[in-house]
Amino acid sequence: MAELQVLLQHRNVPGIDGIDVYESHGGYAGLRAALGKERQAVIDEVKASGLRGRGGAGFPTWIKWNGLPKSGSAQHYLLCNADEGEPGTFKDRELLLKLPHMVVEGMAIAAYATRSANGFVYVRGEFVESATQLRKAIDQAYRRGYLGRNILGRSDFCFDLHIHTGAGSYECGEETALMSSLMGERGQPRLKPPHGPLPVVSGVWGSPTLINNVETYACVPHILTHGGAWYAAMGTQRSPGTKIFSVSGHVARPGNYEIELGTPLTELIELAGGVVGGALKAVIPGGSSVPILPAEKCAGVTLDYEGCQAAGTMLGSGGFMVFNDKTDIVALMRRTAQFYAHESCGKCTPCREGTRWISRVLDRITAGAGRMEDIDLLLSICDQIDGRSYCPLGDAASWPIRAGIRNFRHEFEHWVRHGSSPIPGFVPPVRSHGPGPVPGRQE
Amino acid sequence: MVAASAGRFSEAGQAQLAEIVSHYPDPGGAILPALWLAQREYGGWLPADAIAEVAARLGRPASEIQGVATFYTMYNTQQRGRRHIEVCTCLTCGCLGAYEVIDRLEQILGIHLGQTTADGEFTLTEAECLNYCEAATVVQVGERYFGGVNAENAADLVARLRGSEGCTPESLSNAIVEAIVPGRNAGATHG
Amino acid sequence: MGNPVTATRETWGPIAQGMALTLKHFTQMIVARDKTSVTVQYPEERREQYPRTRWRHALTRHEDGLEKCIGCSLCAGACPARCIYVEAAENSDERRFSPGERFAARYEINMLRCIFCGYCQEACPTGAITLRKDFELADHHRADFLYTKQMLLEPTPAPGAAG
Amino acid sequence: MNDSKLVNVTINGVPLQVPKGERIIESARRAGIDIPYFCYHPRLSMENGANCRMCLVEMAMPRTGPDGTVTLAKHPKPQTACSLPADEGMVVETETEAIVKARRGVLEFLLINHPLDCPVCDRGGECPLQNNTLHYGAGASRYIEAKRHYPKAYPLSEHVVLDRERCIQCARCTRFTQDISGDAQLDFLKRGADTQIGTFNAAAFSSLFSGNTIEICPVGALTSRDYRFRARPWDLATQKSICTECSNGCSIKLDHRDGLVLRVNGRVNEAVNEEWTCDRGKFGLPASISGERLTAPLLRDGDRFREVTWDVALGVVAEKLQAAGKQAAVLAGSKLANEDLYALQALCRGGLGSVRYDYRMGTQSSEARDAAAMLFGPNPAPTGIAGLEASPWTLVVGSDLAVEHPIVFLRLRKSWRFGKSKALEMVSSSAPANTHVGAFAWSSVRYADRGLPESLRSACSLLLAEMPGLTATPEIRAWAATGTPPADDTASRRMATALSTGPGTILVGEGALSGPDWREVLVALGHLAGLTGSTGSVNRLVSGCNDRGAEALGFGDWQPGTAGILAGAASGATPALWIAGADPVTQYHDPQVAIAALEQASFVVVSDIKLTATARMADVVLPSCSVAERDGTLTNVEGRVQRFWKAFEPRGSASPDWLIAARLLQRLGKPSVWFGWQDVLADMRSHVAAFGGVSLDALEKDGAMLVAPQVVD
Repeated sequence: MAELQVLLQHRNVPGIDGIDVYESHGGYAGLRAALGKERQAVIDEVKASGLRGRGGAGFPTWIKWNGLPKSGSAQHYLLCNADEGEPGTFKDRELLLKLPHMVVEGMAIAAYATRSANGFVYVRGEFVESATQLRKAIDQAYRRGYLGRNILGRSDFCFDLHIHTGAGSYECGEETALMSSLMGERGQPRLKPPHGPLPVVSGVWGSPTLINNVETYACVPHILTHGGAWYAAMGTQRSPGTKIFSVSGHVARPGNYEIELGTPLTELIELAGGVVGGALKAVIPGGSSVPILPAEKCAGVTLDYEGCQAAGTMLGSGGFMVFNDKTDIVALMRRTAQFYAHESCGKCTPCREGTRWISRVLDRITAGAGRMEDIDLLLSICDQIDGRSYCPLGDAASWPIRAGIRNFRHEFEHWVRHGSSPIPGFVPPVRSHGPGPVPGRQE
Repeated sequence: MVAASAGRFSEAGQAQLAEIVSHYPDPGGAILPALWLAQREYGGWLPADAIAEVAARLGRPASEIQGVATFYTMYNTQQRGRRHIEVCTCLTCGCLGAYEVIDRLEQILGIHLGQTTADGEFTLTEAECLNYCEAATVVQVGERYFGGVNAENAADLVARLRGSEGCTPESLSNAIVEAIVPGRNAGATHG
Repeated sequence: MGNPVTATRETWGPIAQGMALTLKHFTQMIVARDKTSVTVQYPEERREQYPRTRWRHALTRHEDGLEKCIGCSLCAGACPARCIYVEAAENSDERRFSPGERFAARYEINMLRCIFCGYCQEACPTGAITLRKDFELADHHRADFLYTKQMLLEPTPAPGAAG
Repeated sequence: MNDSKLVNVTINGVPLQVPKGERIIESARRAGIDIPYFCYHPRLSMENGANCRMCLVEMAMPRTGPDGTVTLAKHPKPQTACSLPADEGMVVETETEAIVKARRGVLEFLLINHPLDCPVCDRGGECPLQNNTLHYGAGASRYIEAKRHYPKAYPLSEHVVLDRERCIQCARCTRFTQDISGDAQLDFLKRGADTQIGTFNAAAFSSLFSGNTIEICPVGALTSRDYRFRARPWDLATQKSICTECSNGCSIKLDHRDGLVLRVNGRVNEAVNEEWTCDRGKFGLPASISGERLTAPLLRDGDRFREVTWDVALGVVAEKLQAAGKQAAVLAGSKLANEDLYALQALCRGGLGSVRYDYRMGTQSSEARDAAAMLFGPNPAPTGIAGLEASPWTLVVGSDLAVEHPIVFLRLRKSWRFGKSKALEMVSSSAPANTHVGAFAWSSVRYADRGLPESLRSACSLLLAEMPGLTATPEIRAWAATGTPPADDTASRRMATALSTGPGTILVGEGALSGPDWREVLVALGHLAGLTGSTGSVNRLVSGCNDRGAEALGFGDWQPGTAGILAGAASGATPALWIAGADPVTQYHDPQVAIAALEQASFVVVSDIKLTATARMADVVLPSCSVAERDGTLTNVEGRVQRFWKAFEPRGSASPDWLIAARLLQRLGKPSVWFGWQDVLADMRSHVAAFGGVSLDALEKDGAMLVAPQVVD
């Protein structure tokens, strides 16, 4: 298996971000195809494709779509999660930047299938360029009649699409926190089953709400154009289709690579030009939240939901980070911990207090003041967060640290024993404590 | 709903706010975009007056608006330098020389991380992953991303920023507002 | 009555023996000041108290002269005889009695009720209240047994005096 | 939220039947199983709850496999019991090893940044964090990094002190200001481990209900400024009582030490205050009964008072009263208990043959009150406080409800919050721009000075326009048509749409019927109530603490009323005047009249707890007891007779007013048979129909409702 471009096929065509070029490359054919079908038939097509959510959790897309009420006059909302914040991931940013119409088209199809008249794309605040591109695309789509009232002459299909930008919060990538943020609240998660209703039953403003990732929506036009079976034929049995991996780190050609699910991990590294600056030390295959994979465990791992799980890590959002043997894992873990401490929303106790604690202990270890019991203390703190926090951010903060210690315990012990890095010449950034507290008024 | 407070929103800003509010079934939804708008109208940051004005215009308690404004990192509740240089030091960038970039920038600007130059021109901070890892090290200044920054070309970046248009908190806020508000030509079919 | 001589010996003999012993001890004490004597010449002399003797309370101070007592009333809560009364107030920078926010504005112990169990000392989170060796607590009026904070508090160390 | 349907759940092996959707933490409590928590509060929304993670439990649900077999599927993560709705077949375990560990972990996290200043903290000794740590926590912390530091004791308002170091971010206070009081003054600022509560721009937390946040704070982050460092919980004794600061009659607890009420906390009474208190009661009550109190009878001696024995004082008073006979008069204060009023009445009528007694200090006439009773029925508050929850709409007329009737206001807001009621308001344009009811009102109509009748008339006319088929006499139609169009058209129309939905509730403040235009107001109200079918639910809310009790006893039924009594005192027609617990010099609507009358009066005896301005002008001053120093009953605005208990001994020789009256009766040669307050109550029960249903049993619980008088045709 090799690179297989479906979504990214035309990403370098000049002007593909404009509607004319996009249409001339088969754009909006998916929407037309969808409108030629019954709404349920569209959902069935997505079901046949086996498409799973590309945001990280890999939940079958059609089940969400099918969960929205199919009758009644209640307002439905369609949300697109473009709050890409997972360190190491940059696929949504590029999709919106280069192929915004593909996302708009996918959302229009989803709106048709789920009877949604209102949609929001929640774009991460930092992605100004992408939001500007998306704005142009939405305006063009309105003018061509792909959005707005009576889309393509169908009096029973109206869909308004708006942009909502975030303002700097990783937590808002969690779907219920995103809904809070959309409703103008602090970006904190909301109750989910079994405690509260599913978003598709009662989401934003108490209305049924469908929320999908940018890449998921971008897959939809292709599925409708070529059929679900065509899509399902790619990838593996349980993880069909293609997936964009954002490859970065110590590789020759970092960038987004679209590959069939089930491609061996090592092949992706080769695609990106191989490891540079030294031998491979470790890979984080799915964004900072997933457990780190040491080089010796990389062989034989296939990049699909099941393959990653079998290797003790996760496919996540496809943020594929490659590290060579000059990398200090303890410093890497410390920076990861800083990230989660900074991005914890502060709602629940384990995440709020635990992430800061982990970060402080790692600060101390990399300042040369670690104690041997600190390593087990870190594991214990991870256990105390994992599974007990309000939303998955707590889990995501504990997994990488735990995997870092499990796989590279000797490096932690080296730091504790010698007060210095096992990598010769490596000096951790002493001054840095991450972006630090959010600035605000001090009374 | 909108109290006639002694606000600083321009007429254009008020019209944009009205448009934004119309996107949401409840004016509360417009809090985030309204804060972006306020950050533009108040010159790139959110003094207490700006928060009070957003609260009055959306009919929400000011404490709630302040709670929202202080939650998100991109709202400046304190005035920063005209150019806010945010260097990504997260995983990839951190391994690919972000800290050398910071060292160099500190040297060039004569300030430490988290500080603002005496002339109020530059503020230097770390940033969490800006999700442009393919171009590590990535630096964000206002609405612009700069990829492939390293210790060698950091001086060029600073020089370029000194003369450039935009790249301020104000232009960042404006760009976001422009992205949120539908284009004039598209307005006709908007519901 | 039998033989008068026998009777005299039987009567006076033990008395004389007893008196001799008394005289011996008496002279030992007065003249020889022997180490074996048990009586001390109170109040000129006082017996050495055991190290953990619990008698009269004292409220101690920190080295800088601030009171250790923070008026938390835990001693009053722990007291089985309910003989401690505490009223707290807030320190200010101008009027500071103890470190932190709180100090004891009133601190009283009713010594008639106190059973010297030492629970107050055990409960005290700052080591302020301690039971010491001063056992001479007799007085003439009932009201005098109400020890106030001023009576209990150690004197302020003189400026410059070592710890 | 809960379906009435019962479901079977199993908690720690105990099978239970609970309403579907009930939170498991409540179900467990029913079964006597204790689940620790911090952020959970049954009256606060779940929306921002479930955050402390202390109540984690293990949960399993039955799952039917493809072959039809039912297996128990355990949820992989522990779940918060506070937010977990009970469902059929749910199995919950609260004491497994994993849960014990989880709790210990949560407590360790909460304590890493919590200062260990329990000995100086006002919450120490009654602190949920302390208690839970003792029960469920580890013995030691593994945290060696620096703790979070903020300045201690930040004064959030004149009543509330904030210690951010102690805060555990449970969101109880912020939810209280959002959900219950609705003024949303508190919110979280910043995020992550830097999250802290605060007001906008560090402004003062100005709420009518801020004191409740102190009570619900599970740590010592929010403490009372008044109670600050005054006592520790084990220094205090607690007595059940009733707040006397307004007519709502909140059930409260008095925490007292050495004859001083140091603080007031809310006591659960679902019928009245649920568990809340207002700041006026919580902080005002201790202040109003502490300070310089009267301890012995005082007799005027020229320009000064001289302390005398009760014998001497009562001798003087009895002699003067006897001489005045039926010309003697009594003015009673609004905080007097039912027993006091009844005894005073007995003294006047039985002892002296006088009917010159009254309690009213405002401008509302008996005529207005009687006319309202004729129009709307004899029960002045037929809906009651809890009844507001069932009302589809509630119109507030002529009252700043949150200030005058804080607890009625909270109930109205609750009713609105759960979508059961639309709040409507007619408010004078001189009121502040943002009234408390206006903040959530469906419609808030403003009227100019004396414009209430017109405003009501236009509401009627819009209602008739809205519902052409409404039954209305031609006279009413004609009357409605003559009005001037409303100034605030949209608000009025909106109000009409709510009024047209059927019968609702009207709350009429005392001010609405106290002006010179009370007749017009009453006529217009009558029409509006008639048109909406709400004649039986027009509530005339009295403001004074026990005004409702005085009214039920007929205390103000007789001429010449307060004005006449004061005029009599000035002219000599009232040779002896007893002012019991009232201070006309500051309370009478025209203080100058009261002062002039007292200056010229030939003999005035004042019984009160303090030397008030009125008492200073008296000939004899008698010390009486506050609510904390005696037993008795009070009647609240909805006609609920509630008992209060003596907390501590009165100061000096102070005595409750009923006892003073009883002793005077004895001196007048007409001894009563009252040996205790219960005897007065028993007498009252058998002689006053309204109190016929007040049993001691009911008084031990939520109180007993007055029996509404029967209308006789």
